[in-house]
Amino acid sequence: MHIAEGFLPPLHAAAWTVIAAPFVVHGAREVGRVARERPEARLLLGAAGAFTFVLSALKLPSVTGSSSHPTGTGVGAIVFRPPVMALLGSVVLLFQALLLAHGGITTLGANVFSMAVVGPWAGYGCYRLLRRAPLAVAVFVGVAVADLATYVTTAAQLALAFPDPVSGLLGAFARFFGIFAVTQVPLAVVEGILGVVLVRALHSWAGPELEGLGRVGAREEGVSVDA
Amino acid sequence: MTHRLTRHEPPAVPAVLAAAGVHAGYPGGPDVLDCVSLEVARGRRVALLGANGSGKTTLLRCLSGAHRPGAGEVLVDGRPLRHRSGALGEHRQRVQLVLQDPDDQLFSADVRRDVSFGPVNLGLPDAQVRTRVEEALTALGVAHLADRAVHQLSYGQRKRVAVAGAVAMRPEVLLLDEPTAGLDPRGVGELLAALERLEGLGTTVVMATHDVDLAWSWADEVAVVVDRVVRQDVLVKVLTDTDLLRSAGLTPPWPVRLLRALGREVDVLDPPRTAADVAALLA
Amino acid sequence: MTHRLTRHEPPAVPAVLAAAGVHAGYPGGPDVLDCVSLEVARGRRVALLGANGSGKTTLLRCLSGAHRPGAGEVLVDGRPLRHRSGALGEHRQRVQLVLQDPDDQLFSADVRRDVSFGPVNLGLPDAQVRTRVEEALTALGVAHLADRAVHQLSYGQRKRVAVAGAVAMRPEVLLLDEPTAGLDPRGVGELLAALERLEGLGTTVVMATHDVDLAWSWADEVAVVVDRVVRQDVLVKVLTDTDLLRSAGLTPPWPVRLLRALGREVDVLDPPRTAADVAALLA
Amino acid sequence: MARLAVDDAAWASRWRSRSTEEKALLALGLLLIAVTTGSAPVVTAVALLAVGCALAGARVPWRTYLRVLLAPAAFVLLGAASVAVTVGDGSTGAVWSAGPVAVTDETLGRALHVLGRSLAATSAMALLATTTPVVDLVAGLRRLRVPDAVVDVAELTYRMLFLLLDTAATVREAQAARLGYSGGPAARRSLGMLGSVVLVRAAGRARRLEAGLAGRGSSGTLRTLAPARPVSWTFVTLSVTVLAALAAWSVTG
Repeated sequence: MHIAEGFLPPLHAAAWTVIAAPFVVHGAREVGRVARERPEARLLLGAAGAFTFVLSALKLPSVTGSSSHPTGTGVGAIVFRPPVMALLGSVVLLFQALLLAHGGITTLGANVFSMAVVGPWAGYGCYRLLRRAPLAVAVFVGVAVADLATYVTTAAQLALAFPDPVSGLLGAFARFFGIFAVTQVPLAVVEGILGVVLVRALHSWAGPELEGLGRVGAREEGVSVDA
Repeated sequence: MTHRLTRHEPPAVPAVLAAAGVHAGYPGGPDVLDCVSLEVARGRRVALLGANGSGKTTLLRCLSGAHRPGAGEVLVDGRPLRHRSGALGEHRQRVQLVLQDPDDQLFSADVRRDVSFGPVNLGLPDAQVRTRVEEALTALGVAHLADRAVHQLSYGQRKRVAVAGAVAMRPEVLLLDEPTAGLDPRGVGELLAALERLEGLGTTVVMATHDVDLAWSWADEVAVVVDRVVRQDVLVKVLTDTDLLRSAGLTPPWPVRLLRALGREVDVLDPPRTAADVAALLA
Repeated sequence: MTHRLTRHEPPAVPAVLAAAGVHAGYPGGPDVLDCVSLEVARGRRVALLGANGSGKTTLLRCLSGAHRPGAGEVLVDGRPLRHRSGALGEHRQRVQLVLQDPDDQLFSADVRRDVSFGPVNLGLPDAQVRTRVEEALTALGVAHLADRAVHQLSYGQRKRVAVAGAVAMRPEVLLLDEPTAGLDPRGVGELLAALERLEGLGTTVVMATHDVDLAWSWADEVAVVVDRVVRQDVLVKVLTDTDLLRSAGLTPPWPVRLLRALGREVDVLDPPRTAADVAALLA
Repeated sequence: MARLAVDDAAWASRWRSRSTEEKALLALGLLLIAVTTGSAPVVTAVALLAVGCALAGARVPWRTYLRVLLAPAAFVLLGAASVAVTVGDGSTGAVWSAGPVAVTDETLGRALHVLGRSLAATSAMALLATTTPVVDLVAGLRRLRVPDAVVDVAELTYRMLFLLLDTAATVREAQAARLGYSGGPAARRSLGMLGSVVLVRAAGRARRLEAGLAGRGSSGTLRTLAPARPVSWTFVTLSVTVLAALAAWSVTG
């Protein structure tokens, strides 16, 4: 769920940009480090960015009637790790704003924070915590949590920007959460299931193409895909 | 050459697959096809010729039900195709399209599982799925590859596995988009042999290609896509029409070019398809 | 047919590009090429024929410096190529390889910027980069596409832009891997015309293909990759050797098939390349 | 190959040959004023100016432009409606109420303000998006000293996303042909496989592109020569004047 261009008051838009910036800079450093060590990694990272864009452009079979798209950041965080996802997610969000008018330039900071920072970290955290659980469970929870965390963050951002005159922040949060929950909660479940099918299918490919894919964003060995 | 005007001379048996006055295009662009008609009679080999970007693929996508025409109809056994999910599902069991790039059609890591994709979606019981998979793999001559990983196969093998995936749906009509593109002569031979086996099982095959020599050696009828319309006739009538071919960005097949250069006509009923045929004619 | 034994009869001028006893393979697999020799004389059109997977691409990659042979040498003007970064960089200015799929070589969505990539890597000043880009785009007949996005171009156009990217390096030898695969006759014609312009500018062109008819109509010499070795000779010698071609999974070109069927020999010095040539011979 | 309407418009726009800097100055300037102003007439002026520049100046097809403006409509309308409504004791000054839900003058005004701001801001952003291809903006980022690796990744993402969109659309169609979307479970299975096919293909593309670029003398970074696009000082002067006038109006009016 992208916050539309101009929807946030200027101060909020600026504040979220400042808050998201360190994560993006960290991601950019990480990408720069990887690219210095292995120049060819930029091609793999470009492909990863394009993959994330395409994944988020897939139309899901109707969830509660409306057409909806996955966020793609949960799967991305599991495969490429959150720091890299912060940068790739920012690039993808910028392109989504420019090419599809999803989100915007002034709201880029807010959207980056919810979709490229909070979602990936929350999802990846759950995925790592469930390391000992069956892979399907870990992936499902990781992807679904990434989705829900993104959505809760967005609702909170909107509530902070538009507190209810009577019931205040909490009331506004409940309202924004409620209005979009109709589409977002089933979406999280569906995306979780998709994530499981996707990661399972990736395992079965195990072709030469996938060598190095999981290691793109990883400092240590043994990341998700080849785990 | 004249249009085949089906409305004036209706054949006794309706074509197994036909397009009637089909208009098709993509959002934001002009029409790619403009009142196109095409007929595929059961058991007749139809080659759909045209330059890249002429609309061959769009026409195949219309016929397969993947693309909904802006106007006009696609008919199966004379009955118009309805774009409702039930009717479309039924249509897809009867008409299968095989795309040019096999990698666009292979979704699973191993061959057997990939070929089973369609039958499983049909909701068939396991035993029947297995039968169909073996049958399709055998027909395409790739039964020995059943347990291999898709990425270990050569391009020609992947191509035949992709066709097997369509064949496992047991379609009446198989539409092939540029089936020989990128294949070496041996690969082409193996594919054509497999198609002949399928025809023996009752499948009607339509092939889109820009390889005029291939069409000459294989087809009964040719439909040329040119300037957004289709002109269809028996093989020789179309492939000796130099003007038509030129406007389609194609050249006549070599036997036609040679016989023309020698000032001889080409027999409509018994065209010389191979070098041996031509030699026999010239000797 | 006999091997062209260069060591016994050294030509007066060393070949602009040659492979001598090259062994090549990939980690974990058997050798793809086994003591392969090949010679490309300046200005001679060499067609490298072979089935899919025969090792054509690997040989081109060795010649271009992209793949380091396990044994044997690649020679430029008689001097062996050293796989050190400086020497390799110099080699790449002289020998450029164009891959089969243009999308494997075009990384920028902007045509002009993509073509500028090579010259920029050479460290040339901006003005010279601009000259080279315009020159390459013009030679390939795609100057009018310079401001279009790569993803808006047709396959044939992307193919020519990819060649332009290599041409902007001003190579002496241009290696093309399956340059006509997937192109319709018009696309093939445009590409061949562009290659002729390049030859006029002094570029030597080597083409890997499995299209025997194309090789027949285009090449001066043919090298066939078969069973991991290469057999090279003048066009007619190779393409009338039915046994050799069969073992390579290929068939002779149609004029050879026809003349053979008529019991006639093919003139080694003046082969009939077109339908008109064959007709003149038969008339 | 896959096409996106906004992208097509940007490549075909009459302002394509203008320098990225001058277009960014105008569009981002309008965007900044749209989000910061509290004045309804200024918001309207910004929206009209952006639309005018895009349609009359850059000759962007109006359908494409309209589609950009309407893309966020569902979010904006739902969001604004939610701002317009207050829950709790809404009896004081309610324009409309039903039980605990009420719309007051204050909330309605706030909603309309957000609505106008979003619309004006979107039209300003759309002016940039429909006149400047992403490659040019990415090249602009390089001039702004964004690290090379990041710019390279962004440029490759842009190039490859069209290839992968194409793959995704084709694979999806092939799956549909074999009844891969005939029911909920089949559809979810198909989509998961689609995702993995796209990822595998993306990785394969990257590997082959790496080989392709090595042959062209790639030294790591993907530097190219940007086409020379001189800044038009007339355009800049006009833009600055208009932006300054709007800013002044916004502060005083």
